[in-house]
Amino acid sequence: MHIDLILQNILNPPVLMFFLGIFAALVKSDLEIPQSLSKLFSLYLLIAIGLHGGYELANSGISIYIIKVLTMASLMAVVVPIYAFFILKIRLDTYNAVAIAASYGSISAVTFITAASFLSSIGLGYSGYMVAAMTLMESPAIIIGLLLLSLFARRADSGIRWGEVFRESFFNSSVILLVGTLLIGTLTGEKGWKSIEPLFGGLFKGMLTFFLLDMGLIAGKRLGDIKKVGAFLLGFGIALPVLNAILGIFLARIANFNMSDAFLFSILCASASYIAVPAAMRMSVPEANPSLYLTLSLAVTFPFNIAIGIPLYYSLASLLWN
Amino acid sequence: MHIDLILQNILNPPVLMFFLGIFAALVKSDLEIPQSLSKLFSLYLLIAIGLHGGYELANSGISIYIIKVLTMASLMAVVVPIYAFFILKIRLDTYNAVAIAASYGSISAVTFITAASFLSSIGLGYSGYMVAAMTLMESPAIIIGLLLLSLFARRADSGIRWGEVFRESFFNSSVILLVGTLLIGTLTGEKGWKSIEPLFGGLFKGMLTFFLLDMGLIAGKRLGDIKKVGAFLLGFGIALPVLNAILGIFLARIANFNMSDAFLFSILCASASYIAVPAAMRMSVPEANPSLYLTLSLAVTFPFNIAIGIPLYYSLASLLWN
Amino acid sequence: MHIDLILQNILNPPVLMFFLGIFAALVKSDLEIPQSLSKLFSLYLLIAIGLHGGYELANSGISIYIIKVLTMASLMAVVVPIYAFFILKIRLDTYNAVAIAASYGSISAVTFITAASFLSSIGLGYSGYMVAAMTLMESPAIIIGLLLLSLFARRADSGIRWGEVFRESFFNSSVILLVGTLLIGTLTGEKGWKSIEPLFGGLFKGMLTFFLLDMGLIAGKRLGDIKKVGAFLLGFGIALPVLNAILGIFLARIANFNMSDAFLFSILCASASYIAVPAAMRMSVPEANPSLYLTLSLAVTFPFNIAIGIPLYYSLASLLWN
Amino acid sequence: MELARMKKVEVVIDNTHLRLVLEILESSGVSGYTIIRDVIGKGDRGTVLADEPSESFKNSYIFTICDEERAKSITSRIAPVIRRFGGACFLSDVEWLMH
Amino acid sequence: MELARMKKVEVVIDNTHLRLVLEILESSGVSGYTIIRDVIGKGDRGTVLADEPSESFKNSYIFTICDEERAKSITSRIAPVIRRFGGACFLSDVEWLMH
Amino acid sequence: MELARMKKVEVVIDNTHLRLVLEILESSGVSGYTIIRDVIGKGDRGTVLADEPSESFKNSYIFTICDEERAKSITSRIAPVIRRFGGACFLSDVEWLMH
Ligand SMILES: Nc1ncnc2c1ncn2[C@@H]1O[C@H](COP(=O)(O)O)[C@@H](O)[C@H]1O
Ligand SMILES: Nc1ncnc2c1ncn2[C@@H]1O[C@H](COP(=O)(O)O)[C@@H](O)[C@H]1O
Ligand SMILES: Nc1ncnc2c1ncn2[C@@H]1O[C@H](COP(=O)(O)O)[C@@H](O)[C@H]1O
Ligand code: NA
Ligand code: NA
Ligand code: NA
Repeated sequence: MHIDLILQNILNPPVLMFFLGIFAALVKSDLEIPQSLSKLFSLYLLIAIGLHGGYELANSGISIYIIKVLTMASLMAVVVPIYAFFILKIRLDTYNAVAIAASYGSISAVTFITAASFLSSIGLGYSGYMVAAMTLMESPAIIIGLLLLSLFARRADSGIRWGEVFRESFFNSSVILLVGTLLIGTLTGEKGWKSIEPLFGGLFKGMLTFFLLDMGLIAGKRLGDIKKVGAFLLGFGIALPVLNAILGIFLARIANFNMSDAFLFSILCASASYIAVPAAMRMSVPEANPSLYLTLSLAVTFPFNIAIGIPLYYSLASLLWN
Repeated sequence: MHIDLILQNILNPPVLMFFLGIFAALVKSDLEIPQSLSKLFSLYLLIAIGLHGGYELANSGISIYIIKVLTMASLMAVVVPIYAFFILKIRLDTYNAVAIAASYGSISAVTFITAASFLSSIGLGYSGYMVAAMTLMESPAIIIGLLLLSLFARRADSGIRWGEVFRESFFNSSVILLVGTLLIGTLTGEKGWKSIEPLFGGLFKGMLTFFLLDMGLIAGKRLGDIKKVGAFLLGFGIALPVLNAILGIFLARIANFNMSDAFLFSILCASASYIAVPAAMRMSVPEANPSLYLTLSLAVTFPFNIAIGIPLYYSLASLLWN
Repeated sequence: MHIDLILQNILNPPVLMFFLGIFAALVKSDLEIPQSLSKLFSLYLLIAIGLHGGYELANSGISIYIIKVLTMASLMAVVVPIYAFFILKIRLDTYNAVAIAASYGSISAVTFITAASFLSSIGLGYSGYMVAAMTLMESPAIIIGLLLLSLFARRADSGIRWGEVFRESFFNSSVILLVGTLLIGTLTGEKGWKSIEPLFGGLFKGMLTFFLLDMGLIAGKRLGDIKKVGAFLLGFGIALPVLNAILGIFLARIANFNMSDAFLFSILCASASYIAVPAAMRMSVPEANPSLYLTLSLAVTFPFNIAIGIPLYYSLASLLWN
Repeated sequence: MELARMKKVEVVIDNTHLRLVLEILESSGVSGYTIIRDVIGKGDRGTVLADEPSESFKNSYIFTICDEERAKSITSRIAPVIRRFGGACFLSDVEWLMH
Repeated sequence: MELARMKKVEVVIDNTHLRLVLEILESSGVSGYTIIRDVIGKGDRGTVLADEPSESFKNSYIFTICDEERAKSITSRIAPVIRRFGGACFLSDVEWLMH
Repeated sequence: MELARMKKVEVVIDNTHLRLVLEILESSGVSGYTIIRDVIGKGDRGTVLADEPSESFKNSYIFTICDEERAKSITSRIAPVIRRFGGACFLSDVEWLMH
């Protein structure tokens, strides 16, 4: 990995703003972003990538290649939480192992978006179907996690309301928004996109910059909890993403993805959920400790991926593709 | 009405996002838009059409034609609530009849804005004075409604604080914003508009898209209340808008409006208020049931106008103008 | 001062929106902007001027001239609160004198931004280092104020937690945002700025327009408190800004600033803080009455500077520079 | 530290009529009150949702600590407001930290 | 003006499980309840921050005024929810303004 | 289901000094507390508006359920804070659902 790839990644307004947010949290500044603004930015980013991805899907159409990409995505969404669970079981009880494994089996949309913006800053684009791949990878880990729980936990009653679990997994806000806007983007095509492009295209990187400031504040406030997670989990929070990314890149190589797609796929494999999956775990696995699974994905893996993961996985991919 | 006019209306990002919102509400997704963001979008849209309308007024100046348009608008704002009241009295008590009639006598700015964006998507513009017409039609229905109440209700004390009613009618937030920004747009003209156009012009359709997602969520949550309103009111909530629109188009034909103006005028006549008028009714007619008047304008008439009313009234106007 | 300079300042969307907000507050309209939106606008404006200023600093580099500007800024940030304190002591107790003096020793970023937008509306730009100057002038007045307090107040225990005071002064949200974004803007240079310019550049004046509506509402609600401040303070709230501005302009003339810089410098000297300093005073000088120091800077000096100060100081500068 | 026996009067009312309640509090001379805006709930007049299109339909929750006499007088004056426009009002005993 | 002796039942629970509490309230036939969303706090399960990434981790604060019998029944049905998922529940005496 | 007699301590204080109150609660060993941010109100120090330019002027409302002894100790330590910076503090009786 060239040092200037790291610099190229870090010397971007969004990534630097992330560090500014962490810094402000660490010095206990009164800088605070109200939660409704976090919501504004995250809704905006999801809608924007959905509509844009849909518009590009309308241009490219569906091909064998795309189906291959989506299949690989589904595969990793099922496999990752399983092997993550068994690694975690070495040191953790079943409940916490399930909750953490499910988080890492799912994805972080903001990490994906930051990677996409890194691509665009080095002059590369991304394809609409990668957004579809991301959407596919959001929820399976929840189901896998709860299946593992039923197998390994000795709960009096399983306590899992499967109906609700499925509804919350597949109709959770990010899945609905992504699927919905992908569809809308596809249906309204060029003309639709042009009419809303000033908001959802032009402002994209600026909004990401604003949002990463917020994410920095949020992650920064949780840095103090890192000592609670212990060395094993800390190592896990960094090693597993790298492992997942490598696996993703190899699969992508075998399946003959193009390099941009391979890179984004590795990001999806490497990133961990800190919204949808933790919310589902809170409901179905109350025995697990949120300050483990939330801190790990939010305060360890997320910053690692944003700062180091992105250029690292990109150079790994470069090695195999050039 | 050509089927592709309906499609042209529906296959627009804003309208599709409205349906996405309804869908998310129906499947009880956790998708939620904080109320301060609703406020952001609605303030933005009002300010944007006000400033833009004012800027166009500065270009066009005041003419006999414009005065004719504004006169017609005032006329309908007075007449609609009166005949709506007598229709409603057939089945409802005075209180509920007043509250519903007043809602339908007023307007829905978002319906107007969606219609304007439909016009622009088929290559037509709208004139600044139509925003003035909309502003004129916002409040008279409140006064008319309360006058009808004084005449027909046998309340011990009328309980109406007229001073407050007038203040709240003419200084309510949308009236103040629209009048204020129309004035500001007129006063600052070309130079003023250019300096703020990137925000209030360029992003317009995108923001409408965002806001209609929110409106879909809000309307969708109230769809469940529709069964409470009963068949008579349900029919009313669809038939009256169509009736109002037809009347509006005929008046516009007689008064020799151009076709775009006639169409937008019909939309103003057909749309019903779900913000300003319900708020006024809550204060002055507490006997009326909000889950009737609010549900009707928000969950019946609003979606009907957005999805079907817009292309329907447009093709009616086309018939008379071509 | 030419009358059309005043008009040129007032006939701008932002300034007119400010008056619309005041009007809405005075007629007790229900127009309300949720506080999280105020936060959105103020964060946006700070980030935008920081990033833009940093980008321009990256272009211009650091020169003797810039160091001169920053020195003058620091000087005034120390001197103004001291002489303001002694003027105020004529009629007020030490606590209130300290709190008010500290407010006027600091700056109002929105006043600066409105002045910068006035400059751009008459075809002039502003330099990045002026944002740095503003940042430098934000906090010293807090320290000076509390030093004056230790000297003049006879408190049993001084009650000042100096450690906290320094932290809150130099890590308060606006200082952190301005310093941080100045740095980020400088580090990411042309390429960084271009990628976020649609949000942080293009929308700037529109966002300022939106925000000044909000400021008008806030200031308008406090206009009623003006009678409580009394004639002496009312005079102070107008005379001191003018005095500070004149002093600023003379210093700028002596130090050979260019005219735009001199004008902006005078605005910094003339403006008073209504966020950071009052918050600090609330903590460290609870004996002082917020409805004096807050009302004065927010409901007297801020509107005065926005409406009259800007063209006045500009024409004063023109006299000396032409 | 001195604790005084006082009453806490709590009121839930929609934002539209909040003003009426505050007028009653102000005129009865209580030393202060606290307001939590935009609370939601359910009562005789149906459910108040989190995203009412008009804010005037949301509820506010107000409480004031005052002596028993004032509490009774406030309650009796709030009664007709609640009877007409809906809402809820209730009293309880508290010990107030004098300062 | 008539005041009735009633109980106030107060519950703090995370947003995820708010639904369970509301189901209990609804089915026990209380006349109404009030909800304050997005409150924060600290308890056995750690601190709830103002900016949790997922709203389902924030707390809601609910209270209902009802008769003693209902209050006891509600409390006993809320007990297992709180034991399993965390939260807080407590009762007190109030005088309710009948309307 | 077991109910314990406890005290509810309620405090209203501006956001600036919230930290002082929380320090007192933390150090007195209560099992938890709940915070409602950004409440508004009126008291001896004037009216707190909904749109204070600085958030540090808004109030927070905090309550904790604890035993009587802790309640007394907390109240006596909060007294000087409120005397100096304003706010309100009061106690009442509750029955706490043990879990
Ligand atoms: N029994 C109750 N307990 C708690 N809050 C209530 C109760 N009844 C009504 N409320 C509150 O008062 C509001 C208005 O009540 P209502 O006018 O009866 O619909 C409701 O939305 C609730 O927030
Ligand atoms: N003793 C207490 N007093 C007031 N609120 C409490 C108390 N214990 C818990 N809570 C509230 O209940 C929430 C969940 O508590 P827990 O499940 O114990 O973490 C906390 O975040 C607090 O908001
Ligand atoms: N008697 C009271 N009842 C309820 N809340 C009060 C009372 N007095 C003061 N408060 C609250 O405490 C805050 C600060 O009070 P103060 O310091 O007296 O201005 C006020 O803004 C109110 O929210
Ligand atoms: Na993953
Ligand atoms: Na109408
Ligand atoms: Na100054």
